[in-house]
Amino acid sequence: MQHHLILRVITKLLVGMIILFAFYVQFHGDFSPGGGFQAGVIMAVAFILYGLVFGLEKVQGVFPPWIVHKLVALGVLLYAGVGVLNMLLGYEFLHYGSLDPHHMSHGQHTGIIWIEAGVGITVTGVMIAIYYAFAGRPPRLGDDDW
Amino acid sequence: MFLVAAIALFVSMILVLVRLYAGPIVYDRVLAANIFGTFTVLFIAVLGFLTGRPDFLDIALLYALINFVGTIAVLKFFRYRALGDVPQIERVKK
Amino acid sequence: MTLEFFLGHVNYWLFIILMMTGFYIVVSRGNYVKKIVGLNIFQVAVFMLYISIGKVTGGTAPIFPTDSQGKIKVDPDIVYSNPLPHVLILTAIVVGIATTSLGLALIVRIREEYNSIEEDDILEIEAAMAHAENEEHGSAMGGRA
Amino acid sequence: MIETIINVILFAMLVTTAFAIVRTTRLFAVVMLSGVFSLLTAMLFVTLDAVDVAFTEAAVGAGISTVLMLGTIALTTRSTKAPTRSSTMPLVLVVLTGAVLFYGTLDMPNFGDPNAPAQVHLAPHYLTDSIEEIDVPNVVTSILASYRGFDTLGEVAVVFTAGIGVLLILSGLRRRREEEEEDEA
Amino acid sequence: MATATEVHHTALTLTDHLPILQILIPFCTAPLIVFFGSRSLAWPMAFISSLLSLIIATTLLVSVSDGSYISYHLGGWAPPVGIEYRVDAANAFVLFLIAATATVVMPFALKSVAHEIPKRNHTLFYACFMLCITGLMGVVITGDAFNVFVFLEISSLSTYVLVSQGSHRDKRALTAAYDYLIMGTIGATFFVIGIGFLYMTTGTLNMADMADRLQGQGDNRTVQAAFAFIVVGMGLKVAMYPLHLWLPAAYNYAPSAVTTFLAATATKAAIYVIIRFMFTVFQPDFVFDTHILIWIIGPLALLAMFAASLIAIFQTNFKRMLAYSSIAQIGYMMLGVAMFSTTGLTATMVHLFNHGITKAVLFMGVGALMLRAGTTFYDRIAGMGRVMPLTGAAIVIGGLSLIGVPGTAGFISKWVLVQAAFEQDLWWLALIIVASSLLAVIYVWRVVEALYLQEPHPDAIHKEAPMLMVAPMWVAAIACLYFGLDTRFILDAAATAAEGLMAGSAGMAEISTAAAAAATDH
Amino acid sequence: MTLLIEILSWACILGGSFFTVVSAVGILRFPDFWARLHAASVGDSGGMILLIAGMCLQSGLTLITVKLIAIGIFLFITGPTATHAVANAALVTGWRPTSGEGLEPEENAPYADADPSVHDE
Repeated sequence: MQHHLILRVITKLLVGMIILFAFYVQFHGDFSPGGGFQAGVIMAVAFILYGLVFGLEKVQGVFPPWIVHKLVALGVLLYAGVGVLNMLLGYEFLHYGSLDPHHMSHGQHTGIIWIEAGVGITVTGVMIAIYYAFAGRPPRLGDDDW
Repeated sequence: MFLVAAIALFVSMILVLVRLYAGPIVYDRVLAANIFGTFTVLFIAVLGFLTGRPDFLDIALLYALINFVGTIAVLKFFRYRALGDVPQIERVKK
Repeated sequence: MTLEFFLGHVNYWLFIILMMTGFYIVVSRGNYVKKIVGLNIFQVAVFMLYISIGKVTGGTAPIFPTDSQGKIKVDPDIVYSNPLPHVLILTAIVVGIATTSLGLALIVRIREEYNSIEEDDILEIEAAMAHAENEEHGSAMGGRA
Repeated sequence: MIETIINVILFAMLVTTAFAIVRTTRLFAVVMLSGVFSLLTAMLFVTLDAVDVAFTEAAVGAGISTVLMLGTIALTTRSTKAPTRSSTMPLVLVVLTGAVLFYGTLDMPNFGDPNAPAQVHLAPHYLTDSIEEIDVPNVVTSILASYRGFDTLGEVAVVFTAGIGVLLILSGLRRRREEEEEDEA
Repeated sequence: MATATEVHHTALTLTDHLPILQILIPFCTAPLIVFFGSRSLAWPMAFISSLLSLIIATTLLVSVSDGSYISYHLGGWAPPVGIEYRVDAANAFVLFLIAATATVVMPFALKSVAHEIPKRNHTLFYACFMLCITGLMGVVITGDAFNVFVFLEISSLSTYVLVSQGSHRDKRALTAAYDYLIMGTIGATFFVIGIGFLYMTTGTLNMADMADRLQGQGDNRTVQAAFAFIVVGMGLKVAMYPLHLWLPAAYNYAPSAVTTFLAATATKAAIYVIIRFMFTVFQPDFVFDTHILIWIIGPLALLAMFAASLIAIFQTNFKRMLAYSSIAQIGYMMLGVAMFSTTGLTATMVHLFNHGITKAVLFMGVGALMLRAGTTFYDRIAGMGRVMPLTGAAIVIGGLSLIGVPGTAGFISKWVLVQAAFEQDLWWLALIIVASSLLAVIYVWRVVEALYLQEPHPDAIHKEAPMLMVAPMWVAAIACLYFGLDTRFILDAAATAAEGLMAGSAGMAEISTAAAAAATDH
Repeated sequence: MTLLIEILSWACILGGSFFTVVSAVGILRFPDFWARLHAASVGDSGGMILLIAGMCLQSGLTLITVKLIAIGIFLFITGPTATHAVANAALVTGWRPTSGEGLEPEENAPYADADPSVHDE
């Protein structure tokens, strides 16, 4: 969309706002609807919007596919890692209370923040990776399909 | 008061839906879907007041955002027939 | 059937109608993309069924009000809807989008290999392939299935 | 009462949209309609107090799904053929399934009944004890992340599977030639 | 295991964590493979993790062999508030099967995958494979109904992807994967509807708690509908006879290593879920009252045994023949369930295991033939038994076990099944079982005939399969023979499992009363 | 003071409701795509702003108002942008207004190179 001046300006303006909103959803999920998954999707949508308007190469320059793939795995590992940490502390898998045994709900808070971060990272990565996979494929349309 | 707004939005939604089903050209549908999205945002906001829990405006905000992205995706799709960087494709056709 | 019973169940029946519309699209339409859309409608209707299990009349969303320091204010007068179905459906929605994206990716590949995404065309192509195999290796039973 | 009316109107719109999807042969129209379907669904979720679910449905149904479907249509085709097969068998199947579902609803507690088994067994625990045990205002978050945190880990695994699945299925082509040379080497 | 109150004081040791480690090890391997992204590391990591899970599965099987059960509270939340893992004789047995198959298939996969799948996909392929193992094990080990669905979807999604990887050889793998995706998702959604109905009537998701609360609700129509939806939904995954349409194509076009693993484990895990729901959640009384077993599942199982075997006879492709034979063998397992007795259930459990190892041998043989002959049509694998003596002999052993010749594992399961039939004076049923085994003789003979009695096809590579393929094949083949001769281990384990299942749910015992007390306190 | 705010918010919401319905009727009844664009922008801007303003007045100086204003600004930016994009796409693919004052007869028809695929049904 080379000549869409209005779209390009508005998109530049919006992408930042969307990412900000994604962080709000990620970290305010305790108090209002939202959480890691939704934040991840919103974050991915910001990059998808950027890709739609400025082109796939531009957005892949900002966020290269190999980093996306690492992020996808990292999020899952972060989530599982919290659980493994609980196990190492001598409690059940995903027993966040172990992170602060004297004050259970504090431990729960810490655990929830970390696992939500894991969810967010994976979902962002996967959604962007799927978008790259679909958008990066040259269409093979016959003339009669149009 | 909010009931009036909710009813008005409902009526508007139904009317817009008819346009969405009817077409006749795709841009009519895109336009109808876009305005339907705006009405949805307003409806959710109004519903928050109607049920006395107006702190769910995050959803409305999210809708406003997603709706815009959806519309842009549709238009990109129509303009270039792909979501990626393939403006040359349409030239190839003829 | 009393009126109370009717009003208390009409919601479920509406879900069933919606569910079956989606199911009908899946089993009757030959276009692969449309099947996926039908599957989505089917699943979303099931999600609604779950959410309606959790609804309590006069209830409100299960988010506690907080005071300015972020401490939870306990108010015994407020009735909350059951949060558990919401959690289950959050998971199910994620599963749904995962299935959709995989299905769509498969459709893209099918289109590349078969040059069609209509079930009828593809069955025809596969029947031809099976026929060719039978010619070469002796006839087999069972067809495509 | 207002809520019931809103529900019924939303339902009417949902069912009409679904029927429109059955009938239309233009895939593009199908995608637009399914976007609207998802918007309507989310409104229904809000009226049924499931704000978190509405939030997710908004992000997923109207956003990601639409973009993906458009991407697919862009890579495949835009129209569908009218079905050639007879529609009696599917109809019989659907009616049969619907009948079993209907049979199942006959013994269900009334919609919104505060004394239904689902409301009295586990829900009170989450709604009362979570204040002390987890101390998070959004109960959905407490259940999702802690009480049923393992389900959420599974959910992340599903997303992860979908991600690597799409990469596996759609890999290549762009770099097919060089990779094939590499494979042969 | 410690109860909820003690947990906070006593630190748990490694042995306490075994149930979760069983899932966690393959689960974490998948993202690690993707994270490192190294082709050379992927296979060793996958192999080590499947070996570790086999060790854990064996330990678990031994520790529950006395009929007790281990309960693990995920997140430290006592069930039914939290999710519970509950290992007893029945699921430890299936876990062992899955872990053992994974470990045996892994060395085989190295060469087979290298042959059938382009290199650029290898890393992600093994990650997907690990997820598939995780999903199947998660379905089996969990004691929470909704958790079953989540892990079912992990295994299903990865299975669709794995099946589609056959497209590098035959494009029909794609449509096979797509059809499987549609059917599998319908099945999973039906299952979710069933769980929803159960949740509606019981208010809980924990299976044992559900069982407690379902007692005496046999005439509740919602529960009956839930039962129907769960059986049909899982039946789609099992490929129970009229719902089997996805199976032949999926098995036929998937890569050999994938087919081997799926044939040996995926349908077995689904059968286990059906059994678990029938006997633990709904309780034997309820199931018996609804007559669904005797009048629906029984005849369908018989139909499967005959119809699918007949179709198998008229196949020209070895791999496809085995797919149809799988459907027929699933019929035997469902028949055992339908007989509704401890012996019948024992037969099902034994056959679950024996058919798993038998099919593993045969499909690994298919993979080896594929490597050398390129395809597995009978006219192309002609005479290959003579140039590949080790592979050929393993296939023959597998074939004998499939028929149920005495001395092989397959004989034991059919023997127990016949015993179960005699127990209920159903002598005609015993005759039918024997008759259907005769059909197996015919289709197995066609393979043996092709392998040994015909001249080799000139296009094939006349060389024994690589050692890395032959060795796992023979491990499984020897297992086939060993479990046919030394029946103690398998019969004991299966009988313990069946007895546990027939006894119904162990219930929530002290935990549910504690939770109820906690709920009323507030 | 409260009464004034009450009256103002009533007026805003009623006005907003009116505009939304009017725009919806316009979208349904106007003869062609370009005319419908105008109708759409009435609901997108007029109706939306009035409704949001009415709700802001109702909720007073709270976080809710901040969010409402954020939504308002957001829709205010994206709505016209989306409408512009739709119009632009339609124009580029060759659609022209078919009726209206001052249009020459030959301009009424779509351009010859109009993409036929855009015609949906």
